[in-house]
Amino acid sequence: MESTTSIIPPEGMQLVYERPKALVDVHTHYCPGCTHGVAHRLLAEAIDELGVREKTILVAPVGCSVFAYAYFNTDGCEAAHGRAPAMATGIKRIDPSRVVVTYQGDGDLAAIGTAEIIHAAARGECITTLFINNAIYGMTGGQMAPTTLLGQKTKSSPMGRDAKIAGLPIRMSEVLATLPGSAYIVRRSLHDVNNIRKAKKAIVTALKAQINGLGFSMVELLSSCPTNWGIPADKALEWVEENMVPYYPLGDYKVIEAVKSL
Amino acid sequence: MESTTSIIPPEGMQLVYERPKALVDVHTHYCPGCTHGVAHRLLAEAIDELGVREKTILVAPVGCSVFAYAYFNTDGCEAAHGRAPAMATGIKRIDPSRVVVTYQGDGDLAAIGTAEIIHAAARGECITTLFINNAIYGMTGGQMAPTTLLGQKTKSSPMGRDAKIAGLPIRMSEVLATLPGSAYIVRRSLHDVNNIRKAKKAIVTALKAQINGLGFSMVELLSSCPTNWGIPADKALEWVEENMVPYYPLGDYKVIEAVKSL
Amino acid sequence: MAKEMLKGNNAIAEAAVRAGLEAYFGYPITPQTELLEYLSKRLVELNRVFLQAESEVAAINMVYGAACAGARVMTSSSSPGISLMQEGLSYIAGSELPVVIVDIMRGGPGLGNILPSQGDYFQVTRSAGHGDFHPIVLAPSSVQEAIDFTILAFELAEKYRHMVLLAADGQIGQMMEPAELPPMRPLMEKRPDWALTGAGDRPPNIISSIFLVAEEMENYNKMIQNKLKVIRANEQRWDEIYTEDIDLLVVGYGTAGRIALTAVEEAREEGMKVGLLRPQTLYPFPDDRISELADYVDSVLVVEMNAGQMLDDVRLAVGGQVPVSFFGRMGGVVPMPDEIYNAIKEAYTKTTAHKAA
Amino acid sequence: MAKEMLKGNNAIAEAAVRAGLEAYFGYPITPQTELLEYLSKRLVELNRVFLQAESEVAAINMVYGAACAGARVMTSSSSPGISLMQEGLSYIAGSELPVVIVDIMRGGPGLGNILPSQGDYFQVTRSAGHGDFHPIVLAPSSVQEAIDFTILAFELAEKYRHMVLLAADGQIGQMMEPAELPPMRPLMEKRPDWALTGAGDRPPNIISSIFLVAEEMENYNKMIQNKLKVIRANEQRWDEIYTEDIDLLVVGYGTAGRIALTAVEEAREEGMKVGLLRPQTLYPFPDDRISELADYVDSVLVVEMNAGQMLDDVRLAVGGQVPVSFFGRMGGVVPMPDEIYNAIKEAYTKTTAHKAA
Amino acid sequence: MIESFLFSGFGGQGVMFAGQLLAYAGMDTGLETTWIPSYGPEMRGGTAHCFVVLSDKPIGSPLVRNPKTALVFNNPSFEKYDPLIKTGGLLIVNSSMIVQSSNRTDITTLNIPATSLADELGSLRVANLIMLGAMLAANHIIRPEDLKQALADHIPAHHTDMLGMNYAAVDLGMEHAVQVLAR
Amino acid sequence: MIESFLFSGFGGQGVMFAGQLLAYAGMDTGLETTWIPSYGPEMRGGTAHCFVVLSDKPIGSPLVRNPKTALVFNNPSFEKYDPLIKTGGLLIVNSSMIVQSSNRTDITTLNIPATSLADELGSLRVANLIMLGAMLAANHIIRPEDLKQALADHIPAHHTDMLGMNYAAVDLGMEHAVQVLAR
Amino acid sequence: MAKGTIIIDQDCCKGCGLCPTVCPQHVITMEENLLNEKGYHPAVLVDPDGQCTGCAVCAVICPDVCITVFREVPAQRRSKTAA
Amino acid sequence: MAKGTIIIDQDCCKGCGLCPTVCPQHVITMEENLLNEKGYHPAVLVDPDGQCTGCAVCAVICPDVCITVFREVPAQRRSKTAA
Ligand SMILES: Cc1ncc(C[n+]2csc(CCOP(=O)(O)OP(=O)(O)O)c2C)c(N)n1
Ligand SMILES: Cc1ncc(C[n+]2csc(CCOP(=O)(O)OP(=O)(O)O)c2C)c(N)n1
Ligand code: SF4
Ligand code: SF4
Ligand code: SF4
Ligand code: SF4
Ligand code: SF4
Ligand code: SF4
Ligand SMILES: [Mg+2]
Ligand SMILES: [Mg+2]
Repeated sequence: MESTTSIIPPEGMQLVYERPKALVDVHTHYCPGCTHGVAHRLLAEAIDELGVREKTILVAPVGCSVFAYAYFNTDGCEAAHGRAPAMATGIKRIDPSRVVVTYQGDGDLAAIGTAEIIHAAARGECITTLFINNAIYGMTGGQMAPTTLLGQKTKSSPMGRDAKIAGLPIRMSEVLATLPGSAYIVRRSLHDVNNIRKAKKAIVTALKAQINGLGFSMVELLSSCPTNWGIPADKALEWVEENMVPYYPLGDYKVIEAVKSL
Repeated sequence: MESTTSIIPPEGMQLVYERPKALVDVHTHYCPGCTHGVAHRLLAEAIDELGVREKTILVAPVGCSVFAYAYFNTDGCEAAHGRAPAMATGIKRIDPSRVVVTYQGDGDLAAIGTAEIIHAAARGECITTLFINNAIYGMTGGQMAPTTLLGQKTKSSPMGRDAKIAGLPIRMSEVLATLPGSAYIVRRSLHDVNNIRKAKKAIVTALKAQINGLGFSMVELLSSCPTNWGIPADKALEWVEENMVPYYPLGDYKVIEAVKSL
Repeated sequence: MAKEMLKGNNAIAEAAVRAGLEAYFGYPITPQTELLEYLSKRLVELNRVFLQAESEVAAINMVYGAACAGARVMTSSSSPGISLMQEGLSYIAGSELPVVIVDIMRGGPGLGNILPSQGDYFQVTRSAGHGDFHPIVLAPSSVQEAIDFTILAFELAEKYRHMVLLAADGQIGQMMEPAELPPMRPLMEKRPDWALTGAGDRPPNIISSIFLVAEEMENYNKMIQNKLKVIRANEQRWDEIYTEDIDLLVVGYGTAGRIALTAVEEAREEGMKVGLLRPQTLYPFPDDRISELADYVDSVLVVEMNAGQMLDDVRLAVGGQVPVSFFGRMGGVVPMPDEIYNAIKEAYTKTTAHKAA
Repeated sequence: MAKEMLKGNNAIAEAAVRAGLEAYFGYPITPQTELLEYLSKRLVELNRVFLQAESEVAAINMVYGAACAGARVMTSSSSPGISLMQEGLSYIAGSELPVVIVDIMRGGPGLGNILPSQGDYFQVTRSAGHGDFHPIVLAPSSVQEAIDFTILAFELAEKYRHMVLLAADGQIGQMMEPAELPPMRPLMEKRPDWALTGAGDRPPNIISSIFLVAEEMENYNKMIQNKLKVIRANEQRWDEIYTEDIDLLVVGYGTAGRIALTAVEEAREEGMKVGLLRPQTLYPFPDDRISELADYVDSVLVVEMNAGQMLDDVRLAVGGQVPVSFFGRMGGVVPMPDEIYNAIKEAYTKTTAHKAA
Repeated sequence: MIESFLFSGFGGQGVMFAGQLLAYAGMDTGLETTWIPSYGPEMRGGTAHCFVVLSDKPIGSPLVRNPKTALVFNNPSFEKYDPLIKTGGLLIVNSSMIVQSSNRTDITTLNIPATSLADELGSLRVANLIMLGAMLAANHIIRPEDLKQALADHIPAHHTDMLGMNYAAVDLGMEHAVQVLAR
Repeated sequence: MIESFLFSGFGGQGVMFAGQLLAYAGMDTGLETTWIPSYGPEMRGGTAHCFVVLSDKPIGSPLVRNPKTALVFNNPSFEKYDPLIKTGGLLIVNSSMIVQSSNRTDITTLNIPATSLADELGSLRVANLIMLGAMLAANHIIRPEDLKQALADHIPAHHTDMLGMNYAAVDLGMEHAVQVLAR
Repeated sequence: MAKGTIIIDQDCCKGCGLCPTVCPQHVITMEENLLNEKGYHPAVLVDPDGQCTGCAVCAVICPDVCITVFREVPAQRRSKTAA
Repeated sequence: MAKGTIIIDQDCCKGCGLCPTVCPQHVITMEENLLNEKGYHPAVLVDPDGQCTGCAVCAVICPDVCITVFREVPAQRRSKTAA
């Protein structure tokens, strides 16, 4: 499935945007309009920008992004569901000069992998986590995630998430920001162009925090899952803005001084 | 090992303190001066005071307090290491009219059981947790806990806890307070008589929060482990005051309005 | 009740509800997820307990708690999730609690894939985590059996105060077939005596799997071993067909067993004297019957969707009397009848050759 | 090097260091904790990697990560902790990584106790979690063997790119005995080609256990099965004594095996023709030798500290040729030589009776 | 008697539902019936397929390596299954979506412009029923009225207003197939 | 030749170290040696005990049901082990702590007021060495000089200043035992 | 306004329809008459009047990295990344 | 000052030494000459002058619930719990 993007600019023109080098030139398996693709691209751009592709190791999660490792021109591996931070810890401790990135969904990071992400952060593990919060278990076909909004209908909360049964959605950036080992914890959103640009900047900062050995860094990305939300891609982005952003306020939850002065 | 406390008051005297009814009349296996005993007594007193012994179910952890269930005149069970909140959830959901209490150490709750306590709190599970933070793994003979202080020597941090290896100690009350389902999260200490009295009050409030269906409640109790700290019982209490209290500030981390007005 | 077209996962879920399931705790995983999804609606409507846990580890420990409280309780998962439950299962085994676990097996090891497999045979029959224990293991080969065995699972669990595992492969979970559901049974009326219900006026009930004194732990184990002896004596279940006057016995369970049936029938049409024994209980394994049949066949062929696990049990049952050969596909590949037919033919030819000699 | 009085747990830890252990991730649990404690000092002093994980689940996944990075890495635990590692083990099995796991077994099921047991035999030999896989399993019976097998474990792991499990019971972990440590070996000089070190100029390395297409998963499994065949052919290890001209063969491993030796010697003093075979590899099981010996003994007695698990392997190896009897203690009870002696005597008497008849 | 059917197309083309309808009708006809989805690697955004087996004897394998009948809705499905159909079998091709045509002479091929026909009927969503209808014209194991009954019984509640169009689609598919077969 | 020893007392009475010393001395004497602690239920605040086996042949079981020699430091240990000692065996009783005395006539009993003697020597901590010394007077498998060498080799670094007192304790125990035996 | 153009990789496009919604010049539309090899109606640039500014906003939103963007060579600065 | 007294259960006591450190009247000491059945030197009340006020502070600190506390019957209120 090699794509065949031509990069010879038309007469009198110059290239202003092309596929980042850190991204393998294949089509992803993601559904149309799924922001996993955007998140991938941003990470790849950040890697290119910092020139760290050669020393980056990507830890993919179990979730829709299970094949993430196949989309990057970097070394990569596949963690057990929720355990990416532990696996990344193992890798990073062996060679702290590598750039180790985990890419995790909300089921992966905020449910089964809660202990691992919290302790990676608490230890100040110098890894970077991209946390794709799409308020649902995408890969398994749309069950409730810990981040599913109140009243949101999913395959396992068919009458809408009920606080009496399932409690309220968990805000992981806020939780991780309380941990002393975290250096940079921010929430961004992928629902429009402006926010995507901000997300990119945050990813660059997070990687820089890692490269400078400042501690654990995470960028939470509010994301869409048009397939399991059962709405078109553009409506899904609106849904992110209208429903997720109010409950998951965008912003910087922890930026230690050393990161600020990067 | 039945003890034989006489409760016939001497001439002209009246009883002002005796063993709480909710406590079985046996000697515990705890080391001399270990505050696990104090925590047990306070819980028993609180149960007596609220008159809920008959409907209380205690979930004991794996840790020095592994036999906690044997010391209370209540139904009880033994959870797997760290899983007491999940087990308690199973019990409570079957009969919400019961009073379900987990009793957990810092290894149990803040290490292996991180995910379970966080999600019990996030769900607003109506259970009460007594969290015995003694900055060490007591039962296994004194290894580092997630709450072990920086520089503290343990069997698995023999040169003192090093932040570069093990990160900084985790403050669980602060973490759990960020979760929307938690109703009452406070930290108390057992290092002197005054603080013990305050701890007792907090336990009563926590149980009341549960009984009134207000959500998850936890009382963190700073505790001593003279054996594994390698110091006498009285010095151990001083150590709690001088070293633990500054890092783990006592106070109320979350008290929702409904609890305040109990 | 009339037959309906039912998907295996949904059928198990509904059968559990009708068996009086009071509480379910689980975590999504393909190819079992529909089971959880079905119950997320059905149990809530019935005002019973449904909870999606934060992980399989939490789920099994919630099941542990609910079982302690005396409820009829179940969880379900698929291979990696069952691996994560091993510690919890061992605690439940150490506490003599009647719980039902459904494993809709998929291809492994590791993350593997989500296709049908029988790769968990050892994991489910040999123990429940560490320690000496065997759950009762039921292996349905059709949606109807999935329903019947779900009901049976709860009955056996409560009869013996023992863990029962329903081990089906992804194909059973995912396929639709006509099947009949039993009528709704009432919920348990009264909690068992040993349940944690609050001590009230009685002496406290304690449920624990800790026995610090070796002899006490050994006594518990002896009790379990004795119970297992009774279970082995009474609960061996299997289905057999064409097992009179045969030269070759084929043994297969679940999906492999039902596909083998097609192959066996084909072979019989060709005049081969072949019969099929399909274990319905993997523990207790139908040793006795296989050992009996081994007396008068010339060879045995084992068919599985793994590298040969039940094979050990068949070899143990056959006890060296006749050769045992094996045909298996792994990693989510479901064998086709013609492949099994070929394996039968090969084994049969050897068998006949031996007769000729 | 001279002999020193060494505790099993410490000896394993130091042997691992000398084998070039680069990283250890673990979680405390009795009776293995000294191993972790020892390394918390030793590895840090050597500037290698020691990390106490937040749980066994995290520990095994850190091991997984470090192994992906190409490091010589180890973890250790005891039965409940090994149960929690099952999913991680299966992922490692699905990724063909050379790691070493130490299981200092204790009494179960459940929380059980912290006394010596061999109750994990099935769990460690039959699989690593879900899926078709067998780790190489080494069973030391003395502190010296614990040292030697630790070295061997790393060698085999790297030779075959395969998981190796050192399965000892709490007694081996806790006892002190004189033993000799090998000299210090250098650390690995170069990461393996497949390791994740950053892609640099080469094509990216990927380590994953996911094979969504059944046939690919099956091919991986076939490769593993072929490797296991080679391992079974080459790596069966055992110790035997007094096995010439015997009527009764005793089979026992680890602590049960060494205690059986005392009993066997006593029996021989009484003129009984008894010999001992002590498997040193539980996987691959020394089938071939046992099967050979079965040709000329009258019966076999299996001794274990469980309800009879290796028993299956012995029965499979013996293949029905002669009767196999069993003596076991469970739940942390360590048998005394006189109990085993009695079991030998009983089995022997039956054997002789049969001869007389 | 054993009949095996494959339905294969893009997710969203209704192949799963078409297969289930056939299975419902098969059960109501009194046959042993299995339906099994592919839930494998193609899950996300790719091709979906399912198998239906109808038989008068217990069905061993619901999966079929060489189906007797295949209904293919898109190019990848055509490429994958055309070579696999049993000799003497039947291939129904949605020729609106599939440009190639089968070179096999040992099977019957029906090229049905299902998507275009559906468009004409007023909804692209009924292409699956047109394909099913076409199949019924060539394989008589299920009677059209039984299929329609199954449709009536199992159409999702929020689509009951579409029932008429669905019936029409089945009929249109049959008619078209009859014409094609007549050629 | 096989000799088995049990050391049992409260945690803190030094029974583990006493056992290890004997084991070190045994190893240095060229014997097969095992030492194994009890790490069972009594762990917390209760009784600690360990077994030492010395032999000229490989040792099967480091655990012993009926030790030949038992050194008991407190009442519970006395009660548990007095009946278990092998006929012909040796029981050393810390009579400062244990009021009862053995009724067995098939073993040799030495009542040694080890705690009082230790107190006299200047440190309660050396009661364990007094007991060990007493044992050496009755069981000659280990020579006192070998034990002392083991002491010198294995005394914890922060206690080396105590070495002299430790030697004295061994000697005092021996002397006292010789006297008792002479009675 | 700068002049620009884009190339949309037809077979890469999953027809999600996001790029048309963000293009400030409204020069992208979904090609309903075409199905690409993956079975999607791809997006196409319909820009007869050359209104595309090469702003790259479409590339920023595209989850499948199907869009390459070009702009008239300006006097000043260059930027090679989209976001 | 109220008059009071305590009973320390000798065999329950683990000799941790905490109660003497908190007693405001300094009327508890550790009995170094006695070993209880568990092998500990227990705490004892040495209060020849009847200085114990029955304040129950000792009972509050005791981890092993060995201490029962009594106080002269007063006119007013009663409290039965320690903490
Ligand atoms: C131990 C285990 N449990 C469950 C699963 C099944 N599973 C796969 S992905 C997933 C959740 C995916 O959700 P999320 O992490 O939010 O990622 P998304 O697909 O939404 O990107 C689950 C439960 C598994 N593979 N392993
Ligand atoms: C799965 C598992 N891992 C490890 C252990 C061993 N273990 C028992 S208690 C304990 C820690 C106890 O520490 P903590 O929870 O702080 O309780 P404390 O003893 O300090 O009161 C550990 C690691 C176990 N029993 N099970
Ligand atoms: S299921 Fe949802 S999260 Fe997964 S690829 Fe599709 S749209 Fe994206
Ligand atoms: S080890 Fe520590 S925590 Fe455990 S009982 Fe003793 S003093 Fe208490
Ligand atoms: S570059 Fe800008 S103007 Fe041109 S097509 Fe893309 S979004 Fe529209
Ligand atoms: S955003 Fe990308 S995938 Fe979506 S329609 Fe536009 S070009 Fe196609
Ligand atoms: S009651 Fe008060 S005064 Fe009396 S002994 Fe106790 S602490 Fe001392
Ligand atoms: S506080 Fe209790 S256990 Fe401690 S010395 Fe006083 S009475 Fe004894
Ligand atoms: Mg998600
Ligand atoms: Mg602790």
